Amino acid sequence: MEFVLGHYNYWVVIFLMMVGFYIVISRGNLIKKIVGLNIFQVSVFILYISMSTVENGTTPILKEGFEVYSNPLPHVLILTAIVVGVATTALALALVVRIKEAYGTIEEDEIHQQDHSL
Amino acid sequence: MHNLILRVVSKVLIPLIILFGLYVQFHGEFGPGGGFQAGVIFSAAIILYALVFGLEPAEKIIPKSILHLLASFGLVLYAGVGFVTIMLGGNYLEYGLLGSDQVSGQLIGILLIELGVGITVASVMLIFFFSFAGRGRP
Amino acid sequence: MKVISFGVLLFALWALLSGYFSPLLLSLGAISVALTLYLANRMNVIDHESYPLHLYSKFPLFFAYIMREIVIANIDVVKEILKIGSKGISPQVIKLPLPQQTDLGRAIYANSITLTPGTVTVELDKNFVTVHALTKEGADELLSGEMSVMIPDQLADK
Amino acid sequence: MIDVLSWVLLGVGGLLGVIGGIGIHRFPDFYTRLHAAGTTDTLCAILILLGLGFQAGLSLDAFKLFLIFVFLFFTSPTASHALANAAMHGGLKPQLGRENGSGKA
Amino acid sequence: MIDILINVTLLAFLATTAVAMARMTNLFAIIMLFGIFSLLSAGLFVVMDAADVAFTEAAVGAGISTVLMLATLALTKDHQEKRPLGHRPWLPLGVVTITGAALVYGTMDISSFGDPLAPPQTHVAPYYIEQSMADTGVPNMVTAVLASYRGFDTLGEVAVVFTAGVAVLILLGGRRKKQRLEIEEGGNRDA
Amino acid sequence: MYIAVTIAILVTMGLALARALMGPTVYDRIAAVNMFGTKTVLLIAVFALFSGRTDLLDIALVYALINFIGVIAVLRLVEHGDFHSNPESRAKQDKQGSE
Repeated sequence: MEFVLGHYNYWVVIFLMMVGFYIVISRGNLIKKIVGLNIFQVSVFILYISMSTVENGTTPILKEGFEVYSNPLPHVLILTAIVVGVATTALALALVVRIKEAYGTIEEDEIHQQDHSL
Repeated sequence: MHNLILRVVSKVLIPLIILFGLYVQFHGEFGPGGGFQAGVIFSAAIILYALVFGLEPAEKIIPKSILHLLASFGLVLYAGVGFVTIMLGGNYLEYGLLGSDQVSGQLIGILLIELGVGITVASVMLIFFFSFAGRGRP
Repeated sequence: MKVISFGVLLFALWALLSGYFSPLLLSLGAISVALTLYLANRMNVIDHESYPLHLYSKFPLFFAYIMREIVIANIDVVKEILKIGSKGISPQVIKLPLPQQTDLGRAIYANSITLTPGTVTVELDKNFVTVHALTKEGADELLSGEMSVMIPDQLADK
Repeated sequence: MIDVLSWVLLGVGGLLGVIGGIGIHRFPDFYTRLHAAGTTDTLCAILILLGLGFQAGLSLDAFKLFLIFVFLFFTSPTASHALANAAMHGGLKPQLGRENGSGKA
Repeated sequence: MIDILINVTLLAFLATTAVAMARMTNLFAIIMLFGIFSLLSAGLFVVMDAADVAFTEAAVGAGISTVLMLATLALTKDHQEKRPLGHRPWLPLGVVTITGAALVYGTMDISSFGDPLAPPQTHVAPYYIEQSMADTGVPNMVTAVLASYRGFDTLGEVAVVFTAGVAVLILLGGRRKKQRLEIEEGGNRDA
Repeated sequence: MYIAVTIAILVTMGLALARALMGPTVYDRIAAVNMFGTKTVLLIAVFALFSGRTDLLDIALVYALINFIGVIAVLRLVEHGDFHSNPESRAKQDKQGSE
């Protein structure tokens, strides 16, 4: 029981990761692939933050009356990763827009078909 | 979104959002917040304006050339703080030299680089929005 | 004048949000307020519509009234939701005249209608407001025009 | 005394939220659901924030709660209205009861 | 007690939303659910004491990310995902299951959630927690680490954001060429 | 008591999430998302006061704000199909502009 309570968090994170992974490898629609990548990304964030949590700890901002703080380092890494993540997502979406303009579709297999027929 | 209620409510909200964004920017040292968050909130205010009043008026508030300039200015500000500390005889980004003592120098340094981060993030987010929304305009 | 009073308001907001009163943060606050005012001016969002300071005397009364209405109407909606084996609600769409003179008055009226449970403003134009009501009683109450009288509405004396 | 009052407010607010949640499942069409979602929401938020405000006492935290309240007070009906408006323009017809007072102006 | 409760419920919501997103084909609904997904994870970060992260995720995930995805949808005008004809769900499902099983096996060695003696908690973190106030005079340790101890790292991240902005400008900034597009689209129908 | 309120909010969130997943119309989903967001704001506010970390209230504020902007963006797309057309344009077609 204690083992489950101590680890359920990681298992849900792995489940989420795998859902994202599944969307990326099994679906052909490029927008959906990006959504899948984002799910994967968010689940990695949750994994990092789970590791930073300390029992009975609080937010790492000094305040009177609190002594145990959670680990600030993963917070910093993830904080910047989120903003970088949105920047890369925007780049990927821009590429999708250009692909649509060039191929007229955002379905992966249709794009492949066109490439072969050329 | 031509509708009147939305216009009146947005008029009330937008200045509050901008002020709140700036509050988050400058209180990153004391509470949750900082340049990354503030930049995003600030750009959200302008995105709301664009959604309610139209894209063209929103693009007039911050002209494109200035927006592009600001995006690089933030990064230059950040990197520049590092060079200033080198000029003062220390290492790159050694904030302690900026003030009279270690702690006050750190405060100035952190304030400046957070400002750089905020400016870059806000302008890049707006560049994203304007590029996507403006694409396909006749 | 309008801009100055608005600026004072924003600065008060900053001080209350911040809770730190060191000279550094207060001067940063002043800079922030100035920047906000500049941008708001560029956006053209400061006018008597968005910050109706000239109506301040009417707001407390209106606020009390709307709160009471919200509570009363909520009880109705809760009853409607919980009615077991209900004979079915009878939603209505009604059109109401808009006596308000200003856009602000119209917007407040429309929002008050939405805020009171059981009625949602669907459409708002110059002279009429279209409302979707959950029950016939709610619709009838609006038709009586009781709420319309309470709306603070006054042309700004420029 | 204040403590009891604040707990009562919180309790009623929470209950109201749940009832609103049930409402969005029991009502037959979009417009009626909007009543359940948009409007019980408002009072629920008001009560809970007021209850928390009593807990916080007269402080800067209470001011922040008040600010959240103002925000919701402005945005919640606006969002509801914008939704109803968009749905009406999108061609979604409301289900009407037996006696429809449409056109009565 | 209360945090575990919120934690478990939010994780369950997250899992439900993720599965629903995988099963849906209406891209519009998927993007809206992605907004919920982001907001939920922000709520989770609040409960796990990561205030700054929650702040960023709430502002970025539901705001900018969703708006950008919606804008892409508006530009590509494909609101429905097409399932490929020769769709074999079993191969990817198998890959995912095996990878997931391997990862779950890996968690056996992770120290349990919230353990104050776990390796991440005993390395540099105590130094940051104890010394950041004396070193930098900043009560928010996250800002102290972000801006001061790891200033180089953050400089790099800002450069990445800036580069992404430049890249998007290059890709989407110019006016699109109408004629060429129509020829391309005409060509598609023949293909 | 905090626990009771938290449970009530979580239940409501679950109900709203179910509505968002089921649809049936796009508008139902948007309304559910909006409600879900409001409830999360309340959840964070309750948690902030409960744990004594009142700095978390800032997050609730941002949350309320972003939720609103998200809903408006979705509605804008549903109504116009893009983000660049003039918001007045539809008003003129329907002859209900409000000068």
